[in-house]
Amino acid sequence: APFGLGRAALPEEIAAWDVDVLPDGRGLPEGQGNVLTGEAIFTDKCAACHGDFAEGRGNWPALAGGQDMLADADPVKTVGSYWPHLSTSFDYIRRSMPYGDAGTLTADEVYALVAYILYSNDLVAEEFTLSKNNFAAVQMPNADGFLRDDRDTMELPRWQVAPCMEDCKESVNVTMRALSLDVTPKDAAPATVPQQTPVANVEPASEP
Amino acid sequence: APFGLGRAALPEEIAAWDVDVLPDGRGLPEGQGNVLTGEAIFTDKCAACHGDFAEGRGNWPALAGGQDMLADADPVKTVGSYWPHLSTSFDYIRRSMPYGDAGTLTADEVYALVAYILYSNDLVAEEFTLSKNNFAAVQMPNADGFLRDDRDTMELPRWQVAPCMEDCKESVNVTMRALSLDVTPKDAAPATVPQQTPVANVEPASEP
Amino acid sequence: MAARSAAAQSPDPLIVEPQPWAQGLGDGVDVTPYGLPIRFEQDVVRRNVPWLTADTISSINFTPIHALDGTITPQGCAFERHHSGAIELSKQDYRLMVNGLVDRPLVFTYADLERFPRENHVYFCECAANSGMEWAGAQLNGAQFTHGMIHNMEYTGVPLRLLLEEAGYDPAGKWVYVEGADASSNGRSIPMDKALDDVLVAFKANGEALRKEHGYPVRLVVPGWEGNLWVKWLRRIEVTDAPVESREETSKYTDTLADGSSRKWTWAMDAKSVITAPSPQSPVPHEAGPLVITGLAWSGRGAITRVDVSTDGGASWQTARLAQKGTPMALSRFYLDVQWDGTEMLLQSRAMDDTGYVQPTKTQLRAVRGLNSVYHNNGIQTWWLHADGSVENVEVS
Amino acid sequence: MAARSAAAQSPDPLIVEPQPWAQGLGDGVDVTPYGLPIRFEQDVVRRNVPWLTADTISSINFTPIHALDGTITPQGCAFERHHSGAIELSKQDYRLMVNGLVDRPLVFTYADLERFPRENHVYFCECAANSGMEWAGAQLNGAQFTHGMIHNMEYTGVPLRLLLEEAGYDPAGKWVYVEGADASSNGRSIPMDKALDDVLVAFKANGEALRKEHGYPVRLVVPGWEGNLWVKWLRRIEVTDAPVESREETSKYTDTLADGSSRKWTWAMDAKSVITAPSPQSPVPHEAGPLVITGLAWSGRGAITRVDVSTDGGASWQTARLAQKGTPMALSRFYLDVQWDGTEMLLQSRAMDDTGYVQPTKTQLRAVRGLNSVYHNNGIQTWWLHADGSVENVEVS
Ligand code: HEC
Ligand code: HEC
Ligand SMILES: [Ca+2]
Ligand SMILES: [Ca+2]
Ligand SMILES: [Ca+2]
Ligand SMILES: [Ca+2]
Ligand SMILES: [Ca+2]
Ligand SMILES: [Ca+2]
Ligand SMILES: [Co+2]
Ligand SMILES: [Co+2]
Repeated sequence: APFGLGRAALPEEIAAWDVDVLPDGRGLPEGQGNVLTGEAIFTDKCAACHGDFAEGRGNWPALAGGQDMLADADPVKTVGSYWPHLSTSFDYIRRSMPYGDAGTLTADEVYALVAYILYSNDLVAEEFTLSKNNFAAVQMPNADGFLRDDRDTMELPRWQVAPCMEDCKESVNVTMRALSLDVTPKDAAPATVPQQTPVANVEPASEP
Repeated sequence: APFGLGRAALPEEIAAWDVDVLPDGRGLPEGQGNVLTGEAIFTDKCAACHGDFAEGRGNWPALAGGQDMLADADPVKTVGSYWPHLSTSFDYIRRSMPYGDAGTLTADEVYALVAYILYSNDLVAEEFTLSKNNFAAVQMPNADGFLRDDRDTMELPRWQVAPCMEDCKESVNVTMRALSLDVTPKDAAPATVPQQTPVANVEPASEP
Repeated sequence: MAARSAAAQSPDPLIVEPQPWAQGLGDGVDVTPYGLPIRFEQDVVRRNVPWLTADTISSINFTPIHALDGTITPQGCAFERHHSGAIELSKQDYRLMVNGLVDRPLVFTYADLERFPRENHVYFCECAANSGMEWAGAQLNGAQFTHGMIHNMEYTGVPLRLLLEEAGYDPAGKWVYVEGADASSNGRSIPMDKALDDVLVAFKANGEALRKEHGYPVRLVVPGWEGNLWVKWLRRIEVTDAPVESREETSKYTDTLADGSSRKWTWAMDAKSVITAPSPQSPVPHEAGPLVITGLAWSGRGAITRVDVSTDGGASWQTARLAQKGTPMALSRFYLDVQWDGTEMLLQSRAMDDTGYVQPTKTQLRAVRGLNSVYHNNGIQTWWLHADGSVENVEVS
Repeated sequence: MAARSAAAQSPDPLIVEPQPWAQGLGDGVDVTPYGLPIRFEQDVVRRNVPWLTADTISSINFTPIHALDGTITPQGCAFERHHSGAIELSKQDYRLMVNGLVDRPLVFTYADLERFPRENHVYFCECAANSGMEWAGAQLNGAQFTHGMIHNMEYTGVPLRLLLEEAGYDPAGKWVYVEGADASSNGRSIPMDKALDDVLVAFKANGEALRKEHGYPVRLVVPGWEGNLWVKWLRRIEVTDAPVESREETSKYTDTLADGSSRKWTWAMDAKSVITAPSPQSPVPHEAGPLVITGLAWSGRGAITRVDVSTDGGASWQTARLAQKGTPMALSRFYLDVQWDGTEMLLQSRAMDDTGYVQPTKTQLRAVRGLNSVYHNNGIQTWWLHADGSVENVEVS
């Protein structure tokens, strides 16, 4: 090693922090949990934000629903409808939830919660028990829904062209106006704005 | 004019702000004032900081004294000993003094104050009256003391040379240490400093 | 050209009357050991959009780009995005682990990091969701809100490559997984090529320590790539043979196309620009005559080479002046000095980078990506400047 | 090379124990609309030296350069120098007059200025008195105090040339007199050549409005020339046929030589450098092994081309690494990555600019200028690094 800086990481230290779970199941701890246990924990620790059936509440994320509508307008993206790998739920819930009290769930509790979220998404039966052993067997509906970034082939050839400078359009019409939507925080709105007629209906988009 | 921005400045506006006085006396207002009047005003409005005889008080600037010592160590630089042009005193006092109440002196008061400062510097007699008319006649001791920046000829040829990289010195000795002076603000001093013997005596230099 | 304003009828009291600031004394040099903007600039602050997220803790705010000029973003008003809030982590409590496919798993203290060779670079950091609300059409009336999820700072840090070499990374490790010390951990997988190329483990921004909200004491800087990868409060770097497919790179920061399939690993930020003034929060305060049109341009693939400006909604274009030659993955400031005739204009800007990429229109983007995108909206923005100087966010045909 | 620190005997609780920042939630995005440094950095602030001046109002403070890195100075900790305090002047109350030898004496409002074409440049601003206390020998124990009367920002402003052209300046006007709106007015005479060359009438620094203490809303930027010329709260520009010989250019900011004669019009700041770490306020916190030596270099005559570092008090030199290619009249950051053997060192740096100027030693400077100078001390600085990591300001033979 060129600099000789730092110190060797101890096995216990690596174990404490290296908790990521990969799509093939590497990183899963020993343990198991079933849907009904998961439901109880969920009701207790999760439902306040995510809804009793993981359907979401207000602006808090929905974890269930939305299946088979990814090609529709404004799809609902949830663990069931969108997430390609079950590993992601285990990894994320174990390290980051419940929000405000992260890292407090045991491995068995996380298995149970993931089982319950699968159940809420109609992906397993009420009797289902999730464990390290059967984790890989769970089929995620949108597992094949992702492709690698293809902007280089799909977009760059279109945009890497000489820009038009004159007579680029026949006519120009205003088709949409933010003012008609009126969702800009008021304290930041400009002092004077003209009174004009709304042009089109627009809607708030989803979170960043 | 290429942009057509701004508006014409009115004569009254120019008169209000264009108050600078040049070495040849351009910019001096009508007026006059004598040493004794100046002394009274000075005692009232200036002496608290600059001393009764303009000799300075504590760290506040001295306006008198120091003549014929510019080549000595630590010369005292005052209106009398250092300033090449009398115009500078009139200009500066009128616009900037008294400190905290600038711009309140009449032209006659400024003439009188400048007369008193000249008197404090033994440059005029007690009976002297300064006016726009005799302003140019006052001789400033250090009028010829300034030369135009000559670093280009005096210094650049010395420093624009190939730098030494090896064996540049026979020996290196520490000749002076800031720690022995101990004038660094305490709250900013490093946590631990070594205990060692002072090497040389040094002194605070003048203000920035 | 506009006629110069008429001379004042009577002398301006601000000139001919004595003013307190020209008579009295101002603040001494002990008044503000660390200063803040003057009170008159109190509107030049980060703002958030309450309806956007369930709470302010997993949320975003926006740089007041409509009121800034030049290219450097002061840390104090540079946008923030947290997934579980801005945490307080001292240098003493800071640890960085490098593990996985390495010869020597290591733990570094903050002081250790300061002993590695450092680099300095100015880079922009743009949230992939910048302009995301505008996918649905013109929504938010202000450049701060439509384009303010971006900042541009001079970073000082250690090349990630040096830390990977220090641990002895295995060439079989094709990925580097990075995560933060906060509850979200915000883990992301970065291909080894990028990790070895220009990624920095940074501890200073604009000369001083990172602010708490930007990851004090240590964050990752991933030049040109989406801000979510710039992990704050960086605590662990793992060399892996596969991406982790974490929540931040599957559930979020993926891009759903019209057919329902989604792009993943859309890391690079496409070339983009926006006119910052005039803009809805920066209306034109004067009549016809000289008007400075200015804005920002950037590209995650390289340096900005040119920016064009249209005043007629894209029918015709003029090439703007770049304040400085573009540098890779950093903001460029552009100016177009025009004589405004006092009638309405539809203002647009169009960035070009050194790969020859030309910023597309929103229509062009939607034609390729459909209407369900959240991220990577780099379409051309239109501002409608009215004769009274007010400006609104619109879309045009 | 130093051996890597031994593995911890027992697992570090900061790693194996749950930590509050990894469990709970941090600050939301509405907590600091305009942020300040985290409380752990409370020592990284401007400081003044009370004994230096009669009061803090006509005084100076110092940039904490010992704790900064990179080149940009945040406005919040950039040194201040006032002659009658930092005044509060709003944009509404701001007026700028151009008069004297011009066809059309004009008055501009702040809004008028924003209608002229703007430029952006990064420049250093150094007080002519920087390092002035060190003429008498090693005095102040810290780079902040010896070299901290400097800052480096990205300015946005209008070329002074455009305002002079707007008023129609008379070619017979060989000088431009500039003054501020504060009680000191701080008037200075600038030769017309410089005024037409690169001087800016600036309103932004590092992207945002100038701070109150740096001349809000408008200051002059005079690249490479002493800070006293960078008039704050700029209120008037007069074209004249002769210099005014104001108090600031006669009583002050002149340089008395050994024979009692004094140089005037010493505008350019000579090439200079200083090691910012290690330095007295930034001691070395570790044992022998890898050590980063870093500092700043600058020249008022052009760009920095090279910086050399000596560890033996100037007997031998190694060329340091510049973080970026030098640009004219802006700070350059240099690094020298060394293996420290744990014994004492006498650290020096030596700047070179693109005119071929090589920073002189203090001895060389004193040989030319004598001992009575106050300003323009650009001599090579020596730091004595002790085996225990502490550092002190010394002079060497
Ligand atoms: C106090 C509110 C709250 C509670 C309680 C809570 N969550 Fe969450 N949850 C959130 C928020 C907010 C997010 C989004 C965080 C972000 O933006 O990064 C989230 C995200 C998630 C996600 C990812 C959603 C997505 O679409 O990416 C999952 C899965 C999840 N929570 C599961 C749980 C489980 C299981 C529990 C209980 C053990 C729980 N949450 C308790 C607020 C909560
Ligand atoms: C409250 C203190 C105070 C009072 C009262 C005061 N001054 Fe001053 N004077 C100062 C300070 C402080 C300076 C230096 C200001 C600076 O640093 O720019 C100064 C500078 C000067 C100078 C320039 C000194 C030099 O060497 O450059 C002159 C001349 C002067 N004052 C004259 C006067 C006169 C005349 C009056 C009364 C009408 C007056 N002062 C009242 C504090 C004062
Ligand atoms: Ca792992
Ligand atoms: Ca939509
Ligand atoms: Ca004049
Ligand atoms: Ca002396
Ligand atoms: Ca108007
Ligand atoms: Ca030590
Ligand atoms: Co993306
Ligand atoms: Co000078």
